[in-house]
Amino acid sequence: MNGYLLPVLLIILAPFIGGLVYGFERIVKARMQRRIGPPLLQPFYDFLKLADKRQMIVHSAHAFLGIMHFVSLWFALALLLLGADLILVIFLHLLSSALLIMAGFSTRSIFSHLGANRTALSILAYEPVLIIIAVSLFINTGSFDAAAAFTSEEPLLFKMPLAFVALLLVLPIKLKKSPFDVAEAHQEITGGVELEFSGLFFEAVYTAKWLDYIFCYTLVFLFAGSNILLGIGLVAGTFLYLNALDNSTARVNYKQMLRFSLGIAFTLAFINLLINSLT
Amino acid sequence: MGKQYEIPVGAQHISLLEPLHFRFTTENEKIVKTDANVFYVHRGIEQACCSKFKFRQVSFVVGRVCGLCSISHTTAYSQVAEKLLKIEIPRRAKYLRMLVIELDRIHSHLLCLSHVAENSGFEALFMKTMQYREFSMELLEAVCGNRIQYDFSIVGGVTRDLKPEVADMILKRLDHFMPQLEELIGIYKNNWTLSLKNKGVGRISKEDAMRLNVVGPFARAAGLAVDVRNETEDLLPWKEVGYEMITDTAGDVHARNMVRLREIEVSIRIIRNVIAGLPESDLVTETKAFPEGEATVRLEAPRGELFYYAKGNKTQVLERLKIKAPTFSNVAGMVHAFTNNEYASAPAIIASYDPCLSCTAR
Amino acid sequence: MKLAPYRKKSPWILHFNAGGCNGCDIEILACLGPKYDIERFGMINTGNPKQSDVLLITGPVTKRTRERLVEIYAQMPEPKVVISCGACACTGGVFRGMYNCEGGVDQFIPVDVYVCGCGTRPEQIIDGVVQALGILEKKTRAMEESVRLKKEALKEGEQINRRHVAGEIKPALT
Amino acid sequence: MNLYLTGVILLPLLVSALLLILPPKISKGLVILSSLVLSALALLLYIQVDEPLRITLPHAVNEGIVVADILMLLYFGWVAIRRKSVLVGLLSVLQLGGLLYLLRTLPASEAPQLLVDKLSTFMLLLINVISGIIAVFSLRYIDEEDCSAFRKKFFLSVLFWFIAAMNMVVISDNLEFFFFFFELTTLASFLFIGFRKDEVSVKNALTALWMNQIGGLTILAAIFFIAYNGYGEITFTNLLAHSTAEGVLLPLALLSMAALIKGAQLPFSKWLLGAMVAPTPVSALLHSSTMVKIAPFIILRLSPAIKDTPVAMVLIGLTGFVFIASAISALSQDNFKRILAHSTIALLALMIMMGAVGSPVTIVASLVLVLFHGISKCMLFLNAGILERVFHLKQSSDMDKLGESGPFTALVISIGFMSLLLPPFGAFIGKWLSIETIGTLATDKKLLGALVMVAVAGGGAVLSLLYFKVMGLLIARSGEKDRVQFEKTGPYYAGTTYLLLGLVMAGIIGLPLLLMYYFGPVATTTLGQAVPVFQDGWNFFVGTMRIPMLPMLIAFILLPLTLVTAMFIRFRHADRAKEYMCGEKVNYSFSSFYFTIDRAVPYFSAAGILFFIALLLAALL
Repeated sequence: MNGYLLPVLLIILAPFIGGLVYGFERIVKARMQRRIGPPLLQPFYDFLKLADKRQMIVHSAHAFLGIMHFVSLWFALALLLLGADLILVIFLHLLSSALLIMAGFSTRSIFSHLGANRTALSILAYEPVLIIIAVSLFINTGSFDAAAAFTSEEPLLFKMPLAFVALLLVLPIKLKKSPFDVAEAHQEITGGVELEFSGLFFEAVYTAKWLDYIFCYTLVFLFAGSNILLGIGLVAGTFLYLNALDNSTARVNYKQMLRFSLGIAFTLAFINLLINSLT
Repeated sequence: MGKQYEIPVGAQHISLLEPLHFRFTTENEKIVKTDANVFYVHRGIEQACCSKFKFRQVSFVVGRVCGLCSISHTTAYSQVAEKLLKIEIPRRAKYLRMLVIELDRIHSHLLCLSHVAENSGFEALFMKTMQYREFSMELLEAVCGNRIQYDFSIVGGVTRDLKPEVADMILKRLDHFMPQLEELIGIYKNNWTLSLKNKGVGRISKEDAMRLNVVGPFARAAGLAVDVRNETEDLLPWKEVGYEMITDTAGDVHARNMVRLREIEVSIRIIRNVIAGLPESDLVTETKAFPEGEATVRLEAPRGELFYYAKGNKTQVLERLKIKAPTFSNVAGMVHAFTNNEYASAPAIIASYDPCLSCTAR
Repeated sequence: MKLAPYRKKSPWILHFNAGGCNGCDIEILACLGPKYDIERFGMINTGNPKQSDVLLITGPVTKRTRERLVEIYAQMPEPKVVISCGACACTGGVFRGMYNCEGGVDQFIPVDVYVCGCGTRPEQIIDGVVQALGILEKKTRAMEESVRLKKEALKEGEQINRRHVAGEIKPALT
Repeated sequence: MNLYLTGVILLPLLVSALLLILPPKISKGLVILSSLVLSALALLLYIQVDEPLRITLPHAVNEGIVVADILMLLYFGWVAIRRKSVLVGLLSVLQLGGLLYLLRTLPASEAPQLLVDKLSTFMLLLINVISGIIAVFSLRYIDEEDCSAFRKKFFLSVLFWFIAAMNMVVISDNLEFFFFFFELTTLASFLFIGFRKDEVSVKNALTALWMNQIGGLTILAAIFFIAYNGYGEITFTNLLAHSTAEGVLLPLALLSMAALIKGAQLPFSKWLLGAMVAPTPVSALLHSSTMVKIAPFIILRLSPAIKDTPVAMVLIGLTGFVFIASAISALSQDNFKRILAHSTIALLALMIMMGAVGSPVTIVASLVLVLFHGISKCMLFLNAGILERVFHLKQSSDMDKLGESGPFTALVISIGFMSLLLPPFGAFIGKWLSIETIGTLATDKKLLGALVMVAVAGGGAVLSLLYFKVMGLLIARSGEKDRVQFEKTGPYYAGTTYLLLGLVMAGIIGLPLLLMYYFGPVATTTLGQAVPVFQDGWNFFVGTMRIPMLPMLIAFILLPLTLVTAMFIRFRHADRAKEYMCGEKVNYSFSSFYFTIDRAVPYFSAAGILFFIALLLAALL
């Protein structure tokens, strides 16, 4: 039972921790841009304010799908933290994205549609890479379970460094960071899928982003095996890398993103898979 | 229906500062057709200038045609009024006008560049450019007394003198700015992702630029050497203070960025020369005459050639005032250059035109 | 839990130019920059009326932007505040009386804070926004209430109608 | 002989004959009734048959089959002359020659001709239930068809006759029988595809004919080599018994080739795509339960023999390639039925691949895919028919108003697509098992496994993109249509749709039971070794694979129920706002992104041909 305490605690607190990560990230980003930036708890202020807004929706199905996106993402995250089968986790994450995409498509808003289109395309960009990484993990640990990676004696990072690089390359797509934030693309499509949400219903989509942070950093953490210190180091390094990248790049368009992700990240993951399976 | 998406941009859109409306017809997010609607901001300034305001007041009104290049408008109007009044203004006033016009050009270009960066999704560069731009705003405030809407030129001369300590401050701040400008040039030139977004995007060929009558940095980036500062010497002595034509050949967003950045260098040189060679004289030529006859004036605003036509009939109120703003000439070229680009680049392209719709619509 | 205090901690801004000269707009842009950094107050320029709390309007309202202005205002969920930035937005300024100008913003939508100046300075804008936040915090959801009341009235009317149809209420006049 | 089996074989034939003569009113009742009876018989047969049932038919049947065979081939020849198709003629002559040669040289077979084991009854259940539903659906569909009354009768008659032929295909053990019924399904599909009798239909029907004839020819060649190598009886049983013998690879490769052609794998995918010109129930029939499902059936039958052989390696490589190639092709399509057709080919590739790998888990995966793909595709195709008939929509890019005019159809199509992709649907389980076993393959087979992994991961992502894209086009509705008004499509259309939707949902809920009592035993008989499928607490094990049930149940709430709830839920306290259009109030047109791959198509076909050659080479070397 003791082994479950930490994951369960993490799962329950995931939105809170994710919010803190997001708040901290906004500060780091602001500092990198030589600004002071918002307070650390800013995401929670946003959260509480959004709860207070008048509820305005386009139509009920749209709003409902947004909420279910949050719920299913949380569920996928819970399974990941509990050490479930990685392929299942990836597909459950796909399910949550699917609900968001359907929400985007369910309205008659151009920008929402564009955002949903781009979200679907970004799935094409990162999903195969994640699956290949999961398979490499399987080859190294003998099991698809995330739990096997968490408990692996030797950090997986040393066994599959290229896969880690591939993961680092696709993480900006998932976390909607420049240069791959095409799905959100504030200046082009003003937020894409999340555009039509407001008030309480936007909150679901907004906090789902925080959960995505935890999801992604947990994926990074997998590479450290049972070595917690290394895991924390990896997560911190990834955090800095993501912010530095976000602050030093412009947004590319979705074709370039696909070319980059399928051309470089996917190839790296594949080479890693080959090396792992041949040796 | 079919394969085409129609994407509206504007009247209100985050990538736009002003109300204007583009309707992009896209296929796979590739723009195949553009409809532009730019006259949201029409207020009726020309008519008001010929009826409501006296001719000496008009220079303050036309400043409000556009907040970014208000000095160009007021100067151009002052010049056309001086032509109607048939007076020559003091040499020091001419120099001070050039000084403020060039300072204004720096701030306008930097704003445009930062806007391009923002619309390319490069937030950090936007912040950086905005940060470096603040120096020009502070200098303008020191010279004219306001950050925007300087009302510096009036009919007959300028309103304020340049104090020696302000001149020192300008030189010092310019020295301070030079390395920052180098840094900006480095980023705009070499950042890989930015070049993905900017190079070869929003392209207009030299022939098209000439055919569509494009002006300003937009034209100069396409290799078209048009600059009023190069052509007329009679009103402001540009050549004296070291003006130099900047052109590029690519005609894309990147070339426009580069032209703007290098024009800032030229502007800095001009400002230094102006301060070094500032002649001593009065600031204003007084006259009691009324405007009479017709006159035209051309002036290089940050966005290109600004054209003023005025007709007086020996009364306090002008009979006709016609303003043709640079963006007005550029609209056709703007719409043309969108074709066959990704919609994703459209905001950056819009920003790179540096459109000023309040000028266009007046 | 009282949520009202958090309104002022996270004001999200929507900027709309209703036909001004760009002067105030570039100052709003400057506010986003590092020197003035309004993100300190938790402000984000969302560009999306559905997620904004503060509407910053510049410029006199021209005949063509009028409808867009009202449309965007209507899409913002309450509680919301409107700040008119600059002399033209407040009163029409120098453009007042021009044939295509409608005058100040407050003729079409309720304005909470008037920021003066031509053009406004960033400090003034920040000052105005901070003042607006106070108003935002105090704002009741009066408008929402009224909407709810109207809906209830409608429902009541519907019920009466139904009873008419069912014959429970005899019409007064036959 | 078994009563149920007799019923399953003879009832459709009887109905087929009756339909030709009975008046339409009675025939409607007859179709519905016989569909129900057939499904029931198939179910009873499945329950009854535990041990493989070998049935020897009287000698006269053999003679009859031979005569029918020759008559059918002569008919093909006549078609060739009438339509002036050299290819069909040539192949008919070759087939006839081969058949006559074999008849002369082969000794009379004494072994039982029919084999009814769990795999056969599994297929029978699928065929009869799904085809029955399609038959009921086509009652109305064909009623609205613009053709003579006789043609309408003829259509239904051929449909039942087709079911009978399919039923025979899956229970034939004797390869001569198998050849005959294989070619009979070809004939039926030829009649179906050419049903509308216009130029395109005839052309595509001929394409389907000659391509499938090649399949028949390869079966004849396989028979020849079996006889030539002297294994004795020309039955599947006998072939499997000789699975380690020398030279057995060639007949195996030839039979697999027949499977690949029937399964429309590249470069023979053209016939299935051309089949789109037929009335939609035909497409549903060809794609879901019959015809193409012969492909996984053959491979599953042969899998104990071909696994771990070079043939299996080539098959795995080929299907991996076909999976990603057809996924990409599907993405470039706009016609709704063509999208479905390409995705069918992709999923068939996955089924064949799983059969070729031949480990316990993969056999289960293949079976799961066969069943759930059948149900989902049937639902999708029938709804494509509804789209065509009720809403007059064929191109997916025209469907942007469907969310408002036909929300129920849009919902069903969305669920149909989701059921091919996401947890907790059955097809996902199949896919999941596949990915994990390919992962195992990457450790055993090294390079091949890694390459196939990449193909499956990439193709899967492309397919999910495709499904999102198509779904995105159908579900949009404006804010004013908050209260959904479901459309009325009539009892035949709505009834079959509800039934299939029920089957899809039941597939999720009953998945543990299905795995335990359905797929497990079938896989065991197929493989000839015990496939451990057992339950342990909340987990469910298929071999080494663990399927946790709790996440599946929660995912059931998250996906299908959410989609349904989204239709009915109304937030009464929230106010409605218009969509953000930058403050403008004009309408704008919608669409989606599209892809063109015209340049790649020849390469795909060329690569397919290369793989076929490699298949032969692998068998020979």
